[in-house]
Amino acid sequence: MDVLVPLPVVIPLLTAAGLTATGHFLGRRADDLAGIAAAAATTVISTLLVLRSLDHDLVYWFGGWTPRHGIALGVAFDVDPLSAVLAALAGALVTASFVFAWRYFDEVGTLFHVLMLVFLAAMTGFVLSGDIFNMFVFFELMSVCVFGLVGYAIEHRAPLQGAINFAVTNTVGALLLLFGIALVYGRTGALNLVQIGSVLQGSRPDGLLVVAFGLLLAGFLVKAGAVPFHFWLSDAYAVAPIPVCVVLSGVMSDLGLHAVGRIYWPAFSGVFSANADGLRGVLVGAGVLTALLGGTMAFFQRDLKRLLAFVTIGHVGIFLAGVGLLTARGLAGTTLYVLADGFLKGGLFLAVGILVRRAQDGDELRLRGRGRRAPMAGLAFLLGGLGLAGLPPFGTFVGSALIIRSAGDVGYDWLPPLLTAASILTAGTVLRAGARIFLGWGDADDPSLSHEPRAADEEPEKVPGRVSPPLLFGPALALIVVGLGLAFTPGLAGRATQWAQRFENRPAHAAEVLRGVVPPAASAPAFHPGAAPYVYGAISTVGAVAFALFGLYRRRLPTLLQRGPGRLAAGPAARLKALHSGIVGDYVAWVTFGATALTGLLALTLR
Amino acid sequence: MTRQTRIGLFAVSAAGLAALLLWAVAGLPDFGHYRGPYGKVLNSVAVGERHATNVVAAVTFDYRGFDTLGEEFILFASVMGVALLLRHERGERERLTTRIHSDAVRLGGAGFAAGLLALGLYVVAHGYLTPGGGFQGGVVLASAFALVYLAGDYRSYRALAPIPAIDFAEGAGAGGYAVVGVVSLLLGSAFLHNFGPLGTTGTLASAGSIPFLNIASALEVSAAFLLLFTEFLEELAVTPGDG
Amino acid sequence: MIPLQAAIMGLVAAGALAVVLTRDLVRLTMASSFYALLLVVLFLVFQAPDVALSELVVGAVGFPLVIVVAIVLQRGG
Amino acid sequence: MSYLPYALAVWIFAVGLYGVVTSRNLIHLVVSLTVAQSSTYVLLLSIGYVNRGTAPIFADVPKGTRAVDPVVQALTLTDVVVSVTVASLLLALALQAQKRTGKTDPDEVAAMHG
Repeated sequence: MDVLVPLPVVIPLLTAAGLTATGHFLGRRADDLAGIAAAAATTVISTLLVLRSLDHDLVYWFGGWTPRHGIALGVAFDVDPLSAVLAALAGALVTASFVFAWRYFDEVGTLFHVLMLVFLAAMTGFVLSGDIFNMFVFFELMSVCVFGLVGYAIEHRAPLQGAINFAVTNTVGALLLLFGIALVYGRTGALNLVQIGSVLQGSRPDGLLVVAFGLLLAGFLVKAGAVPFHFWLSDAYAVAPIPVCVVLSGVMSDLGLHAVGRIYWPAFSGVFSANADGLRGVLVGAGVLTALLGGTMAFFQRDLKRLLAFVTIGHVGIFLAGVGLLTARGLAGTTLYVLADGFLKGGLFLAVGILVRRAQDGDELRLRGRGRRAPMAGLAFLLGGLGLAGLPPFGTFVGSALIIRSAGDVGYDWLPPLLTAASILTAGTVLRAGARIFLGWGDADDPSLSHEPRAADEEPEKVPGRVSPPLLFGPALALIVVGLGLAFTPGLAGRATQWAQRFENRPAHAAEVLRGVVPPAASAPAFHPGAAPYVYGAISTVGAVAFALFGLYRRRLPTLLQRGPGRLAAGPAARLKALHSGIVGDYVAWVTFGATALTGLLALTLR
Repeated sequence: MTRQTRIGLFAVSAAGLAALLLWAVAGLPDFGHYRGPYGKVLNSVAVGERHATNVVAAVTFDYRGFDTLGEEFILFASVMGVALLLRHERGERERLTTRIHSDAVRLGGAGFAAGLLALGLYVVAHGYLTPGGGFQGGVVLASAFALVYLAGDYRSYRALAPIPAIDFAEGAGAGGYAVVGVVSLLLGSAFLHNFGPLGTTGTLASAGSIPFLNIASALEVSAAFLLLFTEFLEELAVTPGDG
Repeated sequence: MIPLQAAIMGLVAAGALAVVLTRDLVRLTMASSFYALLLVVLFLVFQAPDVALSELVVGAVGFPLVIVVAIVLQRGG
Repeated sequence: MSYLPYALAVWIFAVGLYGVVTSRNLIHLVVSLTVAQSSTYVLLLSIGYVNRGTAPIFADVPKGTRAVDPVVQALTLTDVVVSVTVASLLLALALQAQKRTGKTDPDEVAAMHG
């Protein structure tokens, strides 16, 4: 067993515990330094795990409890490159946010660093675990850390609302998840994902299995923020301190979707293989709905953090559609997309953070033209927006190319145009905000945008002493550059597809985890994107720029154009906005509705 | 969404969800006829392999000890979160009320607290033999301290349980659990591999490194609940100030 | 299934409803402690003494203590 | 009859959620959430129950006695901890909400929307 496997969880946990035990006795900067060191070490080790698992999974049995006669006695980590790379993403984002947050949280001593480190360990544990209950434990650990971090600005009302809504909906999501786990355990007597798959070999999808899978999905989709489980997300991300948003938006949401793939392939793909079409339809449908809703709602925001929160929801939809294609290519494409997108959104949030620090404001309209003094943040906005649009061959392009091709493979030719429309909405909105703030373009007022409390109030009060600009701009630009540049890794698309195919080959995966049979190394299939992804990428980029201009100068369009479609859109838009009421009881009702609808649809299509 | 709409949406959804759940549980084995292999195997091998008579403790601290590491840190993180959320702003001043209680109340409370303390220690110590263990015992221990508050006053409570000391115990407990795992790594085996001598079944000196994990979690849990009680009780002693 | 199990399950079912329907906070604390005690009995009947002990210390002692403080504060005490 | 314990879990879950959705007080909401959470304890423990089985503790009984499933009990122990931690965090949030806004009704705490 590879000794590195437990470290991405153990290092941050031990550092957090150590900081708590000694925090009262150490110097002021110890928490910053220890946090950065631990998060960087986690990133490096997770990257090493990617490199070590290129040919076969690294299976690690905690306590040394290797399975006996195919029965897992303990808890296993099952490391493959697609999972390890997300652990590395989490580590990198936490590192960047620690650098950005240098001296940001002096007021609360070590608490911020401790919670962020435990949060990091929870994310790496969640993504690497091969045991369904262990995933639940880390799911809860993520939630518990975030409750405190989101509510950081206790003196204001909105953060408390955001934290309460987050806590209650995610707890209900965790309950659905645990119900599903209990049902699966009752049927199979197993908690290891691969062993569950082996026991279920040859089973028909009966009521228990369909509902259990539906509940597990619902639980993970609450965390991911898919429609109609997404309401908490915009409230929470809009109020969390920027360094926390970077990680929430950059990686945590996407982990819920990764988990969908991680439970489907080893445990359930055999049961549902005959009805995969129905499941695909449900997941992709939910994904498209989420993508379009997120993009539309993002357009109506003027608070930058809330705007980026809805951008996050829009992209969660794209990823759900990608994972939901239930192909190796779709899974590979989604992971690469998540990776590039995570870095870009992280960079964008940090750019917003720079604005908030400089101008004490995070409102697009009030900041109009005031960003000229922070050209680096403007550069981050421009590059980030173009990267989100999937400008070929940068950033998210490789991932979206794989998803587009995969959609064609399963006959979903209608999917790429819809996903392109969603990324036009999200990227166009980001570019609109960037152009208004940094170039002073567009109108000074736009009554159709939601008015929110000042975001600046939710950040810590003025930081004592000057923070040198590189500490602010450095992390933002570094994240953007990495996000754009990842696409140039040679042979990335082909290799990622090969890694995803290891998920698909359930018998080989089972033999590897439960009996230690190392499969022969496979060669990576070459991936030639063909012309279509470039066309979609070009349409998306041009469309995003055009949509940004539309957002800026909409009110200068000829009155005729404004009146007709504008009138038509106003009613539904107002109703859509009204649904995001900010009231926790509504949200829990929606979660209940979503769980019922999702499970019910699965029951209709899978049986 | 009005309240009526919300309740209507919920009623319809919950009825549907309940129906689906009932459909699902009908597929479970009949109550009392569970045959799952996992628990059965553990029941038959755990006592022999681990010399711990409480198989639940063997599962929590050994076979699935890694879950418990996560659980320790859930508690740890939540207490840190509560400390973050209930931190006091500048301008809030402490209202140091000294409650007047009769000596009888104090004496009785102290006696009761001492009894709870002994009970907590017993529950902790015998966790891997009989029901109980670090978690349950830890909560009892913390309750014993909280009783000092109820019987006495906030000041003597704070003197008994100063925050830096509890923080230290909290970090040491949670970290200690992970350190036991790291010791296994340093010994060349898997993280959290049970390395101690297994000893004689049914005595306190049995079950290898389980007792260490048990003590670490007792420390963590009692510190965590103590901090939790302190944070909430402190709210009682503080009034919002002018600034 | 034995009658004892059926009886305690019935009580737990009623207890859960009672807790949720109690809107007065002081009564709510008592109801939730009582519900926790019912769960303790149910867990003992289900042969889960470890869980019963946990539920006892948490549900019937630790958690109510915190709730009482919260209620005192909410009432402006 | 043999599914009654499972049905009980479903009942508690639904009742707890009803409390959360209709709650007019944050403390009541938190307690309702713990009630909903208790449904998973009941479900897990009843799944692992074995007729005429003893507790999985072999201190005073001969080895090999028929016992109930120990794994679900370990899972439930974790679940109990999760429940109390979430509840205390939410109570802390409720306290702050009341302190800062004077509001105790979850419907009135909301500040942002749309």
